Amino acid sequence: MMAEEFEPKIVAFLCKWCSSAGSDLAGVSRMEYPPNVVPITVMCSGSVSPLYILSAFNKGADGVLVSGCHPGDCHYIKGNYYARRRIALVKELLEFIGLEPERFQMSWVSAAEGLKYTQIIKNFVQSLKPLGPQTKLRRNP
Amino acid sequence: MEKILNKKNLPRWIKGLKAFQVYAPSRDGDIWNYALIENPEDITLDYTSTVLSPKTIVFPQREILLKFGTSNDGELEITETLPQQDPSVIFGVRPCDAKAVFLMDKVFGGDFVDPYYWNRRDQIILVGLTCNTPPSPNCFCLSVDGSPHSKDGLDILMTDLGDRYFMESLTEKGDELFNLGKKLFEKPTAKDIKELAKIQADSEKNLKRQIKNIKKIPSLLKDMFESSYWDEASMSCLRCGICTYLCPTCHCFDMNDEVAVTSPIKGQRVRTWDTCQFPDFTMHSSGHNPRPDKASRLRQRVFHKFYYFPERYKNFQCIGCGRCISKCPVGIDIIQVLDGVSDHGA
Amino acid sequence: MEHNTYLPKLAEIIQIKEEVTGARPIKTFRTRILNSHDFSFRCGQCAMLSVFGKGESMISISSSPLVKDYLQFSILKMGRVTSSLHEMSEGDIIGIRGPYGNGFPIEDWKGKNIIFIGGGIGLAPIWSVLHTALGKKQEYGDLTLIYGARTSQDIVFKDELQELKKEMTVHLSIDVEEPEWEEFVGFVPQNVTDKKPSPENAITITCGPPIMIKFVIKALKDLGFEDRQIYTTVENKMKCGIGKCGRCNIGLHYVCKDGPVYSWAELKNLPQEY
Amino acid sequence: MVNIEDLRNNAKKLLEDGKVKYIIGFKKAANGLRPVPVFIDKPEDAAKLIWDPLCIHNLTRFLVDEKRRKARQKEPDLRPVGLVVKGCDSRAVNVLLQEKFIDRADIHIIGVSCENTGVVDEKKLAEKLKEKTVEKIEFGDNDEFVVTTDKGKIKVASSEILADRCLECPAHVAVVYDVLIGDHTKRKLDDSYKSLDKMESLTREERWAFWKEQLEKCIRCYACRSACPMCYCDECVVDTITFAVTADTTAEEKAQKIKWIEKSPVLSENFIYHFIRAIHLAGRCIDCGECERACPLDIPLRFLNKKLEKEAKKLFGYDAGFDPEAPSLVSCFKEEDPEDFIR
Repeated sequence: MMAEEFEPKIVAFLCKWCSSAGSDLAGVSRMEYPPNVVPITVMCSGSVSPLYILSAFNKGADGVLVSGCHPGDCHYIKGNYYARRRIALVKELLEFIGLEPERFQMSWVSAAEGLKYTQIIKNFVQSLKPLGPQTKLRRNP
Repeated sequence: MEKILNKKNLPRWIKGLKAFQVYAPSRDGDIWNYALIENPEDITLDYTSTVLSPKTIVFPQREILLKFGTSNDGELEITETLPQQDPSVIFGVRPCDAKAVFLMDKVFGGDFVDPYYWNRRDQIILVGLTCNTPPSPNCFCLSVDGSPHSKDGLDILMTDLGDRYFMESLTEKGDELFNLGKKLFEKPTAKDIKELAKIQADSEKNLKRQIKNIKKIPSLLKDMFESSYWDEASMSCLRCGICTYLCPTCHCFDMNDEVAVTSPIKGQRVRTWDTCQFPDFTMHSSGHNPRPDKASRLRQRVFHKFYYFPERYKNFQCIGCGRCISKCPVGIDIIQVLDGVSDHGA
Repeated sequence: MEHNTYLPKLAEIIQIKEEVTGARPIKTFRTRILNSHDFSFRCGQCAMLSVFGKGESMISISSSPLVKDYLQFSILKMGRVTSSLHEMSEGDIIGIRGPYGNGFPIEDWKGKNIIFIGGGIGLAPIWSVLHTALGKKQEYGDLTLIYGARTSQDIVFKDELQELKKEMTVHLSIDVEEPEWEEFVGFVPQNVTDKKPSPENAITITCGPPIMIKFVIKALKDLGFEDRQIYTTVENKMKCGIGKCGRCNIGLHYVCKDGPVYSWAELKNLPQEY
Repeated sequence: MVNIEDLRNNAKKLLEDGKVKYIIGFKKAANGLRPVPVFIDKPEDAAKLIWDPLCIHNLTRFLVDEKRRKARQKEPDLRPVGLVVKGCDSRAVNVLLQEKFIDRADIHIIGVSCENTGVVDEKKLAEKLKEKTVEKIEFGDNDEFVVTTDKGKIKVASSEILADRCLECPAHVAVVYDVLIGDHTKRKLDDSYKSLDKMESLTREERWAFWKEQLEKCIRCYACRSACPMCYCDECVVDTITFAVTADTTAEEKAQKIKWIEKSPVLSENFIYHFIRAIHLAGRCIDCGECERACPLDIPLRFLNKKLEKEAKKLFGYDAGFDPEAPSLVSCFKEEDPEDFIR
């Protein structure tokens, strides 16, 4: 019996105006992409607090993605710029304490980039599979 | 029963205690703490005082009281999770820390016996080591009815006579440990006994600190509840939990439900240490807090140990180990607070 | 093995009655402990209710010990546990452990008149001791209830109170004037002063918000009641219920074990830590 | 050299003129070597003030207590509070000003110069003078400390016993003050993140093993949070119940308060607490080292904040606590902020 292949669980914080719309476009256009993602729509990538990211890892997420509008497209003008700084700091500190950097990604996906969204998710799942389940930050019971 | 054990036979005696889990002070960087000893050779008994007392073994910071979930027929089901403590021996227990366990036995005994505590406590044997020299600059055990060679709570008291230990067994559990190493022990000679008495008497002389008039403290405290003294004494307090979490006699705890990640009705009820120094300790869900500020909380810490506990159990709930003094980040010193109470009352 | 007091007994909620709706909702729960564990208690004692996954909350038992087939709790929606209780429906399972606390020393009050004074949800602990006295009416003097709430909608046990009027004197009050309200209007302490209960061979029991208790005690003393005739209950945050977790103390006393019922003669010497 | 009489006279005058409510400074401890914080409101008590290389505490922390106390009083005394600050402490004051937590008029800052040394690390001192007992320690000249022990006076090169943070300190003299005691000097600073080198040289799994072992020791006494002047939130991520309960807080709000972490001191929960505290200090921590010194279990917490301080400088050219008018690190951005990590 083929060993059951590890399927990573990804929590994706998608900004409502762009990335979430992009993922809807991928769905409406019947594009194929792995079903590993648990999408959480947020009003803006700038509203994603490091606590949400940590809480996702604590609850057992194998990978976390934060996706927002391209710089300049933000519905709230500056939300994604704030997010860029904050996520960079979170990424550095996660790496500093020893979490595999592949587990935490950020991306710009506009409402028209349904294809790019599926690309990002495919690559993300591929890069997570060899790492196996995330056990470092996970709550044990 | 009194015996002599040559120091080089200590590891062999401990090897004979295969049926027990052996804990002893072990060094981690600059600090000592009790840890499980795999290899009896590693045991060392020349250490200063540990940051955390044997309380971490007798009354661990976290334990699961019960698990809840749905049984296979979908009904809510709870299972009691009493601790399964293997028989254990803790070596190198300072007499004051053993007195702390002796006091905690009173709290968790009494009319409501705490099965979680006693399931563990009944399996644990405490082997003490006399403090020939005070392990901390802030020791004051003599001020609170303790001493560097007190026996309360101990099963065996070891005293270092230089190349050998004078071993006094105080309970059947102590005798049982002796029998497990019969041939290693010798009978104490009159010289040994004289030397023991001298060392134990001398050990009381080099304590540097004491509380001025401890006997009057409970009655002085009784009338100082409303005093502004507590505001001045707690002015620099940072409201952290060091003094209570490190205190060997502090037994306050919290009980919370932890829910499994997979389902909200599966999880466990967990008991953890708690401290009267944090606001949520006494805050009502209406927001009213009977002890709203750090002054009332310092007062509670002092009242509980030096007025309420003695009134209820005839012992001070302080063993004079000095941990709260040594580790307070802003140097709040329980001895000075109490001396201040004496001066204030005078 | 000793009885593990931390382990709750499972109980089924057999009936939920909505007493008060609105911002400060109160519901009365009748529960039956599964597989017939015996849960004998004295009036005025409390029980720790468990909502598994949320936590526990200490609630006074509002049914009388004479009632054997259910345990009744009247619960004001206040925080995490009480809110989840309010979202429960009949047939749900909760945990009950206890009984805890000293309860009312009703045996010592034989032959005395008893005056029950309650405010808002304070009627819940009174309900238990009141019905115990009512059940053995011949052993006590006259029973009087003086009870008030903010508005007529906030009155607890509305229909039972009308029934009660047939068996004992009941004086109700609301804080603010309302159209069809004929009884007393004003705070409960004012109602006590107005009704002038006689301290002659009498015991008073007062439960309700601390501010109300304070003024009722004052009113009673003005009427000539002595401290040992005035009983009240005290609220503090509780977790273990057996005087070990260290948080509910007022001075030397652990409210959960040595209280919550105190006579004013005792309570006035205790520090203001509740 | 700092003349202690200047500090005392200045303090005495301030109190006599009634210009400040009270002064927060250091006084000799009745027991033990390390001085303790003191709150002086009577001019004659100004003589208690001392200044020596063991004045380690960051007294800015007590401005948080002062603000809370004032908020509770009906008619508070609105005069400023006198505050004795070192270079690092003054940067902490700047961050509190930057975040509008306090007004400049609330404080009267008495800067005391560390000249070109700083404060002593008690563990290094104990290590260096193993057999001797230290009775007194004073600033010496040409980069030395004068240590009086039971076996006589000895001079120790400052770099041997200085606290790590002082070896990497960019501000030996207060950067904001009303009066400065001592003179403007600067200690040669070649690499302000040297203490991170060892940690950053480890492989990722070695770093994880290190932090796993360290954070498993944490007993959640929150001394690191209590000692930190930047940790002034009324409600913290770790609090499981609502603290800021007012008359009109509804039962739903209290019931729906999210329990982000459990109260249990286990690795996964300890981890979120320390990680979130570090992230909340990004661009705000001024490396006063109090969190690490207060920790009863010697967990090297300073590294977490030092790493983010280094990244804030490297990625965004940001320094904490120098300009009270500048926006905070995470509430501003630049066009050219790096985004190579973004897909």
